[in-house]
Amino acid sequence: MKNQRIIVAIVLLALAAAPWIGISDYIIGVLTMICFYGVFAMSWDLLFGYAGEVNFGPSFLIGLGAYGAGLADADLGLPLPLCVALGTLAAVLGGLLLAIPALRLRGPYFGLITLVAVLLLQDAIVIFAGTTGGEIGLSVPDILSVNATVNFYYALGLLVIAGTVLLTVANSSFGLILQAAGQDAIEAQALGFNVVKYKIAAFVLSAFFSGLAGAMLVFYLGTASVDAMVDIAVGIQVIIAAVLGGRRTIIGPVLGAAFLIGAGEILRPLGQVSGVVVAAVALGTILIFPNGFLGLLRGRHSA
Amino acid sequence: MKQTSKRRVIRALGALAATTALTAIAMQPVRADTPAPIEIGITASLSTIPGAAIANAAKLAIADINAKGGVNGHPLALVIEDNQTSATNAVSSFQRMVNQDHVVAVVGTWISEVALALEPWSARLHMPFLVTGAASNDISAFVHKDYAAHKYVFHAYFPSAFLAEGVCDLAHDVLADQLHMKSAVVISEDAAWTKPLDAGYAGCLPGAGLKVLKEIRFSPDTADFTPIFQQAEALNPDIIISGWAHVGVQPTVQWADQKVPVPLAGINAQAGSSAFWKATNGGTEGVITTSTSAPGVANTPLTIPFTDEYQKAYGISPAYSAYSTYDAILALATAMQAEHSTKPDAIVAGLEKTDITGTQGRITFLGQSSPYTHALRFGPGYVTGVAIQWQSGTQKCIWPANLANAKPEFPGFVKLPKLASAN
Amino acid sequence: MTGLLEISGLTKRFGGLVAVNDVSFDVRPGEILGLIGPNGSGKSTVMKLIMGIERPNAGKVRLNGVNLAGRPTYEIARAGIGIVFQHSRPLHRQTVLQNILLGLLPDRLTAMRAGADAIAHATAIAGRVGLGHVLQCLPATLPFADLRRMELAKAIARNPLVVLIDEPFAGLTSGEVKDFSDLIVSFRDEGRAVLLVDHNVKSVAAMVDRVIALYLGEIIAQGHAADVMADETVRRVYLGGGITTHERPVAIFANTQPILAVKDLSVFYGKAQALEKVDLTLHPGEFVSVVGLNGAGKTTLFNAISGFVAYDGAIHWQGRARTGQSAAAIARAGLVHCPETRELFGDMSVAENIALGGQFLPGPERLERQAWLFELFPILKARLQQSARTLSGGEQQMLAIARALMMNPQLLILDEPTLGLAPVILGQLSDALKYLREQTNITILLGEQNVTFALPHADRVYVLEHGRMIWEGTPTRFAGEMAENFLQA
Amino acid sequence: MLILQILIDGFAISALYALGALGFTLIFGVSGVLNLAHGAVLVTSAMVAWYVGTNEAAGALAGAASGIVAGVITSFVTYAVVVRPIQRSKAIPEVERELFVLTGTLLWGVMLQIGLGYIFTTTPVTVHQLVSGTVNILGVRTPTNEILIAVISWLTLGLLWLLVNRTPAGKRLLAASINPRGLTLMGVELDQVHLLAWGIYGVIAGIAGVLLGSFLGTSSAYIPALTGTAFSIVVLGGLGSVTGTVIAAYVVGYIETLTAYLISPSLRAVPALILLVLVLYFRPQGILGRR
Repeated sequence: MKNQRIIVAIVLLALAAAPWIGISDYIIGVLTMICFYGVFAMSWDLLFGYAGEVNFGPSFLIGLGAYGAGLADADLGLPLPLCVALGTLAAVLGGLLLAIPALRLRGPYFGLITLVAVLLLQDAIVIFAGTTGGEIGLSVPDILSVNATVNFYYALGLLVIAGTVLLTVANSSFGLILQAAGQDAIEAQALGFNVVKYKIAAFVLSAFFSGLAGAMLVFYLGTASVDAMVDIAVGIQVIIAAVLGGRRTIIGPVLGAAFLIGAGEILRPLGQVSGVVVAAVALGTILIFPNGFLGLLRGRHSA
Repeated sequence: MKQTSKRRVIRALGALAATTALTAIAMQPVRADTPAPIEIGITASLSTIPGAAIANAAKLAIADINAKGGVNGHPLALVIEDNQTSATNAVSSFQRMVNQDHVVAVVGTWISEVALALEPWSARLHMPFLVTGAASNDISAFVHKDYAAHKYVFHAYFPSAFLAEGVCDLAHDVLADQLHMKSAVVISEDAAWTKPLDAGYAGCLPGAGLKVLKEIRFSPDTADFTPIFQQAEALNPDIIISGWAHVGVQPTVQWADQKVPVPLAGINAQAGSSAFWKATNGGTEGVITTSTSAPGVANTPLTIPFTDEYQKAYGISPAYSAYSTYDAILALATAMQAEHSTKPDAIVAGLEKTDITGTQGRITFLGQSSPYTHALRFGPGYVTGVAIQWQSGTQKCIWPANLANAKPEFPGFVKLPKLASAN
Repeated sequence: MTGLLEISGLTKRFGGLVAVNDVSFDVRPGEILGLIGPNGSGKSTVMKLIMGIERPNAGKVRLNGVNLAGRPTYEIARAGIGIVFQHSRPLHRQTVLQNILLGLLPDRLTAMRAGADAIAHATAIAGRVGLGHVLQCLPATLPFADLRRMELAKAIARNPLVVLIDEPFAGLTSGEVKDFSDLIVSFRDEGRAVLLVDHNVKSVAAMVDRVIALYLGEIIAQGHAADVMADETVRRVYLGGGITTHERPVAIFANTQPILAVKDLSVFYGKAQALEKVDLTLHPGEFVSVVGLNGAGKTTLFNAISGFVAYDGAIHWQGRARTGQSAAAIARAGLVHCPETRELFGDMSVAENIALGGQFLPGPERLERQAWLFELFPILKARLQQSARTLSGGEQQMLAIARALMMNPQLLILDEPTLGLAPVILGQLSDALKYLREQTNITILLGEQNVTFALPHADRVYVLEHGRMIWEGTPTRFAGEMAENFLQA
Repeated sequence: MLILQILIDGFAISALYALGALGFTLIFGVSGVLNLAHGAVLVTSAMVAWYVGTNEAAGALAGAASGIVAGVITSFVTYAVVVRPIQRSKAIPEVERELFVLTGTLLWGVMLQIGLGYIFTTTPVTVHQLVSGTVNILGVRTPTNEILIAVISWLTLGLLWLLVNRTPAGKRLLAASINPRGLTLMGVELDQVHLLAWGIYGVIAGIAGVLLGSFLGTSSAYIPALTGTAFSIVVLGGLGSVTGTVIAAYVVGYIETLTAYLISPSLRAVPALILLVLVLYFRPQGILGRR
């Protein structure tokens, strides 16, 4: 037990020390993006892996967080922490909005609602371009920091906090009940659990971290834009990261995000083709190892 | 269960660390021993025609400059990053160019969204950034608002407001004077760059002699343009004035298919490319768009050699962004040469003093007093742009008069004002 | 003496079908009440209504005088009712201990870690139901009986006043039945009220205090087990007119080459063994019945023979060993399976269903066969353009058989054709089977739990119990040797 | 006049929507697959039709034919490389097949999208029209191509209807969509039915892609929107219901056209999305869907 904790601590320290061991600012920037996408993917995994809800629109929640915070900063000029809080709040409200149909609809129908939610948000942003900057994006006056290392610590801190909270929740009694609700809602009710309550809580939690990360991402990138935070493609990346890394593990999705972002950067010299390669590797992985990277590591170990 | 989940966490973190290490190793820069070239970063969406044109023109520009001995004895080199039309990708590649490739300046992007996302990074990293195709007014407005921070940004292309002025000049000289047109309907894609454009149109078209009957804006992902053309046609305008960049092929093709009897002029950015004829199956016959330069038209002595060279190298005529990119790199090289430095502030100082002849015209950047600080100076004697019209598969220049190599001609289904036919 | 659980006027309609009609009864503390009835009589629906999984159209469910009807399931569970579903519903990704622990957790979002006492409690419950040795196993690795034990454990975890148990003994060996009976009796001895649902009175007779017999959604008899068993209505529902046998001499078939020979057939579902070294032989033209209770393995056996589930062992079809053929190829070869679920094309018309059965026949032969089938089942001709979904249960069964016969079968497997059908329909089906046996040379393999239906046409009978063939012989011998097991309703 | 205009304009676009969504609903009905690479199949056909029709001396007709062939090939590759391996995989739990098919086809669609963008650039192109010119219908000037598109769409719809309802192979498709196990019991190999379904899907998607490309233009950048529109229409009509899909296509097509004419072209997509949300909330199975 003690040894294991030490290993966890060492890996985290190694990450935290990354800026000090001669790694360039650019790689720090890549690691920062990995942290943000890691949080997105983890939050999605809580909904899918535990609550059993396939949310095709993680970028709805991310986008609400991002634009909530961005608008608060650009149009209202509120202080940055307050903006992040408002963005997160917007995402949580969005999560509640999604939870209502989720409790009524199954499978593809709920999936579609989440997709439509993204499209409507996107349309709203374009229609109210005067306020939101439309498809060009919304530039915000404030940023977290100009220093790559500081930004990285913000992102790493977010990843550690979100990871700790989500893992704790997933492994808690709440997580067990949530899994029961996701796998067999009737059985969970027959055992005396108000399934609705747990699912709503899961949506709120997932939306909270998606929105928080989305809001912080705005102040990292210095801009809120449809194609970086709302587009369906962003949601697809998040889902693929989670499935690729190993769904239902919370940690796995972070690995998936690291792969997607890392591989994308390494293959960048290939230009457009890099996207095909990354998608092909991801497709191959889910076909051959459906449990993702984490499943692969676990499987090899036990074999 | 506790055991397994703990172990899972640890293995996951191990894997994460390994991925990180691999990423780090793979990304360590490999430096050659040759005399250090001056690196210039290019950011463009290479799968779009204007994006590819940016990279192509940049290659020609540094080849030309290096052939003349480079800058202060150093050759120029390019780091070309495909931003894949994504602000996120653009930001990370911008960081990579600055922090890893140690470029002295970044040039490119025809997409306002990308340009605006990069602007804060240019400010934070003190990295000269020359935008060579995007048109948002905000690009230079931000420089004006916070000069100290944003002075590293140069808008080496026109803000929408200037684009509107160009169209109005065309409207005055050709549409109103030559063709006796009196009324127009403005049809623009709903994008932030067209807001100031439409405002510009509304302000200057009446002065040019065209009454604006209506402004129609449509969503950039509109597929069926029939309702829009119908609405316009019902008002019996003499001309439709366009404001299109993200769309182009579809409205043009549908305009031709539906034989909309009203001619089409204005900004139709995609129509500036020679590939547009094939993309529209010839539907673009008779379409007029403003552009900075046109093939076969000598804005300056540099224009035709550049166009020919480009055509020879890439088998396609340069898109509008090619001209602005070529000129921007020329200006950048001149600035570095003049200041004997590649330091950001020196480059900014040099660029602010830019006064060169480029492919588009005389290139200078507006000063702090202008609300469009660091934007390309527009107007007679500087860069005015040209109007091209597609005629039988080629782009002809119909304006300004001193550069024109053809008279306006329209397909049979287009109805012109009566006086014009009498002409 | 008033009931702990009082049911009054409970009614549930599904569309036009009245599944439960004005049912009222009480269960008292420290009592086991048996709720029996043949398949489709509404027993399971009554349980779901009590538990709030289905909402009753009318009626009351009172626990200690408080009406719970219409309340959400979780409130009913919290109020003190636990349920064991007919089919196990484990959480597949959680261990046995976690599954049981779940039942002990509070319904609070802030519940973070289950305390040591909760784990100890869950462990104790697991030990009580006999799962002490598999606490850390995943459900998929457990044998069937252990899954059922886990269901019992979950149901009593919250210490409920009332326990509802649906079909506790289905698929269990006699040793396991004893264990389970003891456990259920111990629930009663703790003062709980137990409502036990079973389709077979015999299996619960020894432990129940009272029995209620349900048929077509209504109570037809209640009282002590012996009285209910003796009740005339109940006997008629369960036994029909009593056993008759008409087997043909074994010698007729003995010398022919078997059309189907099954040897040492075993089937596993995960770790659970559904069939264990089953042998079965059919001769051309023979009519053979396989009888066995729910969960004995009849359907699994038929699915293995028709290629729907993987198996160990050998199957010889028309003298040749069968290897690797698809289920569809097996069907085209003349081994046609008419499953208990009927598998009709619900949204297609009767004519289309029949046409799909005869799709591989040449045109003229198809018409001829169709005409013959309309003689056998005249009602189908009248319903030709009606969609299969809208037919009555009996008509659907006839259509399923007719569709199978269109396939020109050498061997026709009929699985539980009487399931959920009214007695009057059984007569018609019985006539059809008689005709098929006497007028055609189709070999028939009939699976039934309704012995009175299975025996009259059979030339030979197999008895399947807990996945094993325990008996084989003529119907007449069956009447003497085995019938008691099945008849003591 | 305006009403007539809306009627005519909406009719063609709706017919195209119906055709575009039809293949999607067919594959879902027969094999339960939501093919999120649908838009990519459409655009692949259109791109090939454009390339052959413009670049070779082949002409528009040969271009259209190559586009349809490309649709069929892409369809089979989608089935063979992505869908079938997932359906056959023993490592993927039954309950999660759906998610894996969705993720797998999504990734495949992304690969096609980027690949097409790389080969043909993302700048839109227009497939060569089979006919040009306009016709005056009661005073409304209508492109002949638009009329042809509506006619071909309805012909394809009609042929599909005949195929499904009047031929043995079609009956099998229908039966497979209702009860696959029942069809196996009738001696029909489901694999063959699935191959047939993907073949028909390829043809329909090919035709739809080529027509879309000639009416509205095509680009790899349109892929997500096309998939999204098809998905919305299919869900609105009821998953797996062909008639529902056609009705929903007309509802969406006309709502969009009405919005564009009477309210604002820039709000074109919004009312249909809101309608979709309302339908999903109040009648999740869609207009003609079964639960």
